[in-house]
Amino acid sequence: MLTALLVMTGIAIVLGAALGYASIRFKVEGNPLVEKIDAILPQTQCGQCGYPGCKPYAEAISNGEADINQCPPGGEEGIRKLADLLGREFKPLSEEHGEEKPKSVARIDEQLCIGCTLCIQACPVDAIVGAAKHMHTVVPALCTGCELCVAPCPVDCIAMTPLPETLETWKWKYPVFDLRSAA
Amino acid sequence: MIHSPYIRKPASVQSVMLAVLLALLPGVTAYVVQVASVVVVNLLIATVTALAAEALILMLRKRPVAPALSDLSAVVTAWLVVLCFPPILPWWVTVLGVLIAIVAVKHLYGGLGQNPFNPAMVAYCAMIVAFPSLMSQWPPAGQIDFQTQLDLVLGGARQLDAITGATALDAMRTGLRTSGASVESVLQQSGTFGAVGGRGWEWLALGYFAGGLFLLARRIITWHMPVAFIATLAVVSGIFWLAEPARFAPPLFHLASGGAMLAAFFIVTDPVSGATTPRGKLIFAAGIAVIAYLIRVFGAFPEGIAFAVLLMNLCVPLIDMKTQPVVFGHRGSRP
Amino acid sequence: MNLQTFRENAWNGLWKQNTGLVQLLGLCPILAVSTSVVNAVSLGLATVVVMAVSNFAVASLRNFIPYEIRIPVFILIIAALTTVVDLAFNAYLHDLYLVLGIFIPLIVTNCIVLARVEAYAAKNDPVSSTVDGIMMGLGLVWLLGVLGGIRELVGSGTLFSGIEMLIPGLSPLAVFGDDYPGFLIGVLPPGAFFTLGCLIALSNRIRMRAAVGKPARPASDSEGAAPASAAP
Amino acid sequence: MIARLFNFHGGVKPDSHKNESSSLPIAAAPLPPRLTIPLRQSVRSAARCLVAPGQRVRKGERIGAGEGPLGTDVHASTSGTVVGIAPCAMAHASGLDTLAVVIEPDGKDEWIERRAFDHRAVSREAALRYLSTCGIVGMGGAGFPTHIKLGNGHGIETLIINGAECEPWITCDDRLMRERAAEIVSGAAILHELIGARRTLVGIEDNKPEAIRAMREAAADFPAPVEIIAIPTRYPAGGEKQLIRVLTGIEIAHGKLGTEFGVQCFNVGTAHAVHRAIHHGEPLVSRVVTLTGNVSHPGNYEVLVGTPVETLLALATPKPDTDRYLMGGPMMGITIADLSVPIGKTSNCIIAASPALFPPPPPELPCIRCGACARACPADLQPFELYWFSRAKNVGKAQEYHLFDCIECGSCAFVCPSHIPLVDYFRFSKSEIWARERELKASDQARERFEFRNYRQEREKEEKAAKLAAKAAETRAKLSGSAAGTDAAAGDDPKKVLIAAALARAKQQAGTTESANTATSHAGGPGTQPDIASRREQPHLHDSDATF
Amino acid sequence: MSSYIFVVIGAVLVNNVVFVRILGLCPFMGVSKKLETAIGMGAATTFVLTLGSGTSYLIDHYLLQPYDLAYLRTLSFIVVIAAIVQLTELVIQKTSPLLHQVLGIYLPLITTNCAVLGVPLLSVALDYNLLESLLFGFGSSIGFTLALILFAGIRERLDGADVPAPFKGTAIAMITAGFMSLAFMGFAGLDRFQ
Amino acid sequence: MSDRYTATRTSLRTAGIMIVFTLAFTAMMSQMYRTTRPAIEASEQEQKMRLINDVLPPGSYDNTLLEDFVAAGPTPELGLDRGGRIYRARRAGVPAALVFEAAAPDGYGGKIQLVVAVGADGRLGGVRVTAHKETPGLGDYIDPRKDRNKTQPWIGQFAGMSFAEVAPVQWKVKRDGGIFAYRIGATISARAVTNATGRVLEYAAEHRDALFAASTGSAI
Ligand SMILES: Cc1cc2nc3c(=O)[nH]c(=O)nc-3n(C[C@H](O)[C@H](O)[C@H](O)COP(=O)(O)O)c2cc1C
Ligand SMILES: Cc1cc2nc3c(=O)[nH]c(=O)nc-3n(C[C@H](O)[C@H](O)[C@H](O)COP(=O)(O)O)c2cc1C
Ligand SMILES: Cc1cc2nc3c(=O)[nH]c(=O)nc-3n(C[C@H](O)[C@H](O)[C@H](O)COP(=O)(O)O)c2cc1C
Ligand SMILES: Cc1cc2nc3c(=O)[nH]c(=O)nc-3n(C[C@H](O)[C@H](O)[C@H](O)CO)c2cc1C
Ligand code: SF4
Ligand code: SF4
Ligand code: SF4
Ligand code: SF4
Ligand code: FES
Repeated sequence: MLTALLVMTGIAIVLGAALGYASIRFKVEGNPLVEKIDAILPQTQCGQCGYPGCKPYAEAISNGEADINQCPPGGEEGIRKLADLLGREFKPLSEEHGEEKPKSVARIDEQLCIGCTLCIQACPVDAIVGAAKHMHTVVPALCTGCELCVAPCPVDCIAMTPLPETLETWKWKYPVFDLRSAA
Repeated sequence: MIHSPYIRKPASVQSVMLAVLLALLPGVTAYVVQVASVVVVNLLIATVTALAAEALILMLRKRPVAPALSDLSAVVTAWLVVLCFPPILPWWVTVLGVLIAIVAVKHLYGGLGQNPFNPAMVAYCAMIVAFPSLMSQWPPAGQIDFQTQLDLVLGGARQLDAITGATALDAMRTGLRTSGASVESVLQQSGTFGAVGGRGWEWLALGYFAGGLFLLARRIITWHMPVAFIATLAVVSGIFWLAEPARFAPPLFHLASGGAMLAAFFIVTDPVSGATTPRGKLIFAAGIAVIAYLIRVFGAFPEGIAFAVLLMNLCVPLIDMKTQPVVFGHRGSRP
Repeated sequence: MNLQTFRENAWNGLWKQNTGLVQLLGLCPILAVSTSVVNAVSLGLATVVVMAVSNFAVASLRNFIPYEIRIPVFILIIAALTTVVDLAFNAYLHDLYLVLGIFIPLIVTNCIVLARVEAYAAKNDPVSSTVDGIMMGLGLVWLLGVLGGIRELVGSGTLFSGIEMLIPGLSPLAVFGDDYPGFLIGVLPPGAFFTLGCLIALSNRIRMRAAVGKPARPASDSEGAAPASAAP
Repeated sequence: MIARLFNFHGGVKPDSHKNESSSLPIAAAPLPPRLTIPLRQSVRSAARCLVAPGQRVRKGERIGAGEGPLGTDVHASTSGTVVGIAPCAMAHASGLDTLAVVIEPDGKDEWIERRAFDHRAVSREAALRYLSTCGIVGMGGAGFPTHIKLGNGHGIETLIINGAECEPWITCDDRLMRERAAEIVSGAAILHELIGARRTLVGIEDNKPEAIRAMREAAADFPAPVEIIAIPTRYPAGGEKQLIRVLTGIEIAHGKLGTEFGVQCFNVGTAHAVHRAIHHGEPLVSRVVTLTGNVSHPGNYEVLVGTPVETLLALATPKPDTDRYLMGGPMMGITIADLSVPIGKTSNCIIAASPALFPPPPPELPCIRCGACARACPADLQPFELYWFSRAKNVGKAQEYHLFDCIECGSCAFVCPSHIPLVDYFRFSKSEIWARERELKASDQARERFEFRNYRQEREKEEKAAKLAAKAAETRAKLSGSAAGTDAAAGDDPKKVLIAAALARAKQQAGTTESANTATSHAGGPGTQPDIASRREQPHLHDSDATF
Repeated sequence: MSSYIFVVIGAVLVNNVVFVRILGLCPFMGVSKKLETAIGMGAATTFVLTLGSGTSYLIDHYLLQPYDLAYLRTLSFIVVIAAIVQLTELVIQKTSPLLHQVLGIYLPLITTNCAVLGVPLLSVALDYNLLESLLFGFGSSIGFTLALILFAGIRERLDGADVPAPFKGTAIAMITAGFMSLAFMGFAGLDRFQ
Repeated sequence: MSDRYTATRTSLRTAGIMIVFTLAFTAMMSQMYRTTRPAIEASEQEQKMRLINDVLPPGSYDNTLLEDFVAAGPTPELGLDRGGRIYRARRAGVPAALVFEAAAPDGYGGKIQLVVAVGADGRLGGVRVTAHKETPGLGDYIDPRKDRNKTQPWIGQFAGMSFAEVAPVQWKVKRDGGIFAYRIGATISARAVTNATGRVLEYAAEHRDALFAASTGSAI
């Protein structure tokens, strides 16, 4: 009994001390992973993921608090990339966080706009220009389509319009697999 | 909508597989004439099983059946299964083997073209592991009449020891390992040997060789795999043989016996599960030859090619990845 | 510990988070020991004991364990308990001990034990941790039973071989008769992988069906146990 | 002097089908009732419209001014009246619309005043600008502006004139070389001078002996060092990189242009157009188009740019079983969805397709990794790997396997025994990658703007808080002014103390606002969810009183 | 000398930890989705296992056996290994945070990678000396890494395969592992030849 | 300075906790070990006796077999490379039989552990397999508990055999030209056991007298 206790105590002392020292010596600060995750997120800043913007969501993923399938604008592709980065299994977009939509931009009906500036305050990327009491417009090239400006508008003059296909954005379709389309 | 190109060469999977079946015919003929005519019955059983299994699975998966059946790849697999198995197996072993090949190996991975392992070889490995005794009972070439063979295949009594003999490889192994005989004495002593390989079996090797040349001529296979396989097997066995001629059989023996020729042209060359780049093909085939030799000579199984093929199948993704040919315009940009 | 948590723990352990089917933890004993029903279930039960006790122990002591050395301490606890179980079996259930042989010490490295300790017991109260341990263990037991049954049946055509050593007087069933040639792959390592793969696929299919059928998760855990009752 | 020829990997030999259309001389296509001249001549740039409806134009008159560095001018191809500026379908796989000038010909086909241009008399730059104003773009496929490709006038060792015409069915370059060899050689000589090349090679596939003979004769008569070389017939020998490889042995490295290796390549049609522009002062308003396939009268026609395909087709009388029309060759061409598509500067061929001539592909089977495609690929790619990744939508991996070295020649799909539309998968992956790059750019921009906005808000808030605090401190200091005299003894400067106090308060305040403010709170977790909800659902209640 | 070689060959191929001894399967299944992570995990395991084998030998040989404490074997081995793992974790976390994130829960789970305990226990059972124990530990972990890397290569390729829905993911991976272990059976006997 | 201070402190603290846990659990295990040791030893003895009784009828000797043994060092003839015990059965002080711990090194799956009883007259009392790694369902018929032929287990054929009946050159499986049965498909296992028993018999014949003469517990 005594030898057993002595032997195990000896082992425990050595290991405990080594670990305790290492935990101080190799303490980690900061988390470069967040940047990597953030780079994958679409930066729409829409909050559909349940976090106030993409960066907080990235932090949450990195801390293991959030799952990787909560960002609808990033879509399946985004989830796939996250799964890849984190070595996890791909999973479809979580339903409670919304669905993937075609990319749209906000458009302000200039006839109705009363210039209340509420939408300017809501827009996370400063894509709306206009001064108080004056008509506002969305700069389509800057708009991320987050829809955050839609709700605040007191006169409902903001509508989301899907982006039309242009020669620059036209894509070849996925070849149809006529043989095995049935899953 | 159909996009360019709008014209195609008149090639099809069906024609490729048909060519493979045709190329097998000389070997099969030699088999029937020299060794055991019952192999025809086995081929029939296997073909029917393969097609039925494939049809069933496709129906279960709600996929169109006709195109997949008519591509004949299942028939190629079935035939290769039969040609690797001993001919006097009870029919249900053949059926089981083909089912493993078609269902477990080919269709679990999604069917034609997607299986990372060679279906016929998995079937062989599975069966030799499961039924080692049945799978090592080979008839002496051309000494049993068709009726007896048929009885053996379709059931009925099996007085095995009386009928079966060792294959050349097996006899060589047992001789060298347990009775301490020398290569020469084994070759002389046994009644089942011809000059090379087993008596009668070398005709099969020749038949497969001829079929292989046909495939080469039709450009269905490239030279890389057969050449690398044969050359490596010859070199490796040659080295051992030269070092100790009494303990190790000569290269010609290794090339002509077992499934070496069948493997060189029909099995190693399976496009689906093998390496695809030119350099990769050389490595793949050479790897099979080396492992097969080691298993034959030092391992626990009489014929190592099937395991060697599976083992190299495992390496295919890595081989392919590491041997990508230099793309046009990238010469010099790579070490 | 109320009924709700109990149900949740049970459902998780037996089906939803089943170690072998979903979490893919503790695979080694699952695959290695399932050559026969008797081996499989016996070891499963030994694991249940270790899991329950270690979950209880860790949950009770969790506030005294510093983060840096949590893993060594957990392992210490598990290893000690395993050794205790091992010694106890050896002394008082010697026949059973002989059947299980080297597999008992391997419970230590069964990662499901540590995983549950880390993931559950370290964060929850002792009672529900114990329940969690038992349920996770039982999830393992039924899976082991089914797996062992299939492999034994396929591999040698029998069921419950070795039962006479556990319960003297009983004898194994030769299900396929004495002529069954034995599809040896069943009891060899490849057979273990195939069988578990097929069971996972089967469970996926059931889960897929369930997902299509009803959106919410089933309230009762009897369904989770259904496959277990399907075991012979 | 017989040059040593080099080889390129792969390639295929489809039936050439050249005889159908190559026997008759080039005929001029009659004036169509309407010309639709797209302002956008390629994907790269669109011209600015210079005319208005109702305006009368003459043949060769500028109607569009090139925009941007890659723009070239657009000209009226005949005289007549502008009847509209309207969208028209483009000769592009997308079938998308683009703006076009619609001209109703007056039938006079009246040229603007044409004057030969002496490129030797002016600077190189002026000459290039002149070519640009003549709307000269590559007629071999991509329609890239020739003046850009002529570069800076040095460093080019070899000029290559591409007369390979490797695609089946097409014979427009063949006929052009047979009939207008001298003009081509003259154009080549001009290009030669402008680019400052040391030698000029014309590569022609050896299945066009007449063209080779005609060109050799023309070159022999010509003072400039233009050499005509017959190259083996193997598709895609006319691909720029392949032709360069065959003629010079040079392999253009990935991502590099021919110019960096001292070679540049032009189509024979381009050379011809350059000759017309320099020696005759004619902008590029017409080209030779092959009409062939399932038609009763195949042949080559000189066609005005802007002629709708349907009017043109009438000349060849398509047979009744024709089911669709292809523009370009059968290996790389596109299906024309809308027959009102106008002929452009790069439209070399219209093929009437019938199920008999171009049978629909048999059903696609899975790839059996037979490697036939890899053996056929002129870019030394492993198409089946690209296909495997593209099919799994793993485009990143496809890119790693050099997807972008694929020239979409179609050789792989041509040989595939499984009838897989390989090129379609590659095009899909490529456009997917481009789209992702666009999205990445957009998201980077969004991140920057978002972060800047946060920073700005933070700063504004701090400034405001500091101001408030300072004010408060000031008033307090004023209130206790007399008593504070001794208090401030510790500090040597009373002002400093004030500021310190203000800062401390500001900090405190900032701290409290931050935790209350959703937009700047960085904490994740469940605690923020209600904030989010409020931000999304009824932000105006909150936001109006937030310190934004 | 050659017996040392056979120890390694035996550990890497013939009695591969994963396919024959059926140890270390959880990380084998969990960390084999991508080649890079597989390599990372393999390296981490190799480090821990080799070190662990050596240390375990020393503890067994100089502490447990002399004092007749064989019943402490499991405990002392696993504690030592756990400590080594945790040390490795701390170091990796500092030096390669991405690897740390990617290896995720598997780093602490190296401790319960049965191979890490199983191999030292086996080498005691096989009565190996110090060098043999080290070689056995090293060989086993190389065998583990090999299995992991080959498996990852195949799984990457399987991404594009049209696997029947219920088999997608882990089921087909498990079956693939079965074929791999079948293939490895081919090595049987190669560590015993004369 | 403070960094080092906390480092040392933390190390000490964690080490302390670690020690407490270790002590507690080690004590628990030690206690368990102590409590169970007698029971375990008894069970092991019983197990051993059961095995020996399988190969040697309990009535054929009257000494306390387990205490009357010779320790064999590494003996290749017996397949022992780490040594083992040889028990001596006596009846009324007269040598009755030897019970060998032996091993067949060349089984299909590695070593096959055996107990072999050899009568004083050179007859095999019986052979049992105590541990093996032969393929279940194939090579494991050498263990009578796994043998499907329960009435006449394969291993039973050795009982009563001696070199008097079977010449040493015939002491082989039939396939190798001997007289012993084997199961097709698993010759290797049968061969290993057969050859090993043969070697034990030879060894017994050679060393019988020395073995019986040696003092108990001594090593040879
Ligand atoms: C984006 C882009 C930039 C190019 N820049 C140049 C250039 O700077 N100089 C040049 O000589 N050619 C340039 N080229 C032309 C190409 O080298 C090539 O000749 C042209 O795209 C015709 O290709 P084709 O083979 O597809 O018809 C450029 C092409 C593209 C698409
Ligand atoms: C596969 C392929 C085949 C081609 N074949 C020809 C051809 O036969 N003749 C030709 O002039 N250009 C052909 N081209 C286009 C040339 O690559 C190149 O763009 C052209 O010769 C450049 O001249 P340009 O700028 O005058 O058009 C082909 C391109 C590709 C990708
Ligand atoms: C997976 C596998 C396991 C085997 N296990 C054993 C075994 O445990 N015992 C045995 O004697 N032979 C075993 N063998 C068979 C031997 O390799 C060898 O073929 C056989 O012993 C020769 O017997 P035969 O001459 O009667 O065919 C096994 C074979 C395989 C493929
Ligand atoms: C040259 C050639 C060799 C083949 N070899 C095999 C083979 O060894 N085993 C097999 O199952 N199928 C073989 N096949 C058939 C086919 O590729 C096989 O069924 C696929 O592996 C199924 O996906 C071969 C086909 C060709 C064209
Ligand atoms: S849902 Fe996506 S885009 Fe929207 S804030 Fe969250 S991470 Fe950003
Ligand atoms: S304009 Fe509206 S939709 Fe567009 S980014 Fe701003 S808030 Fe979002
Ligand atoms: S030619 Fe077709 S079937 Fe053959 S490898 Fe290429 S893509 Fe696959
Ligand atoms: S289309 Fe691309 S991949 Fe196919 S042959 Fe041509 S270059 Fe190669
Ligand atoms: S149980 Fe062995 S690694 Fe998990």
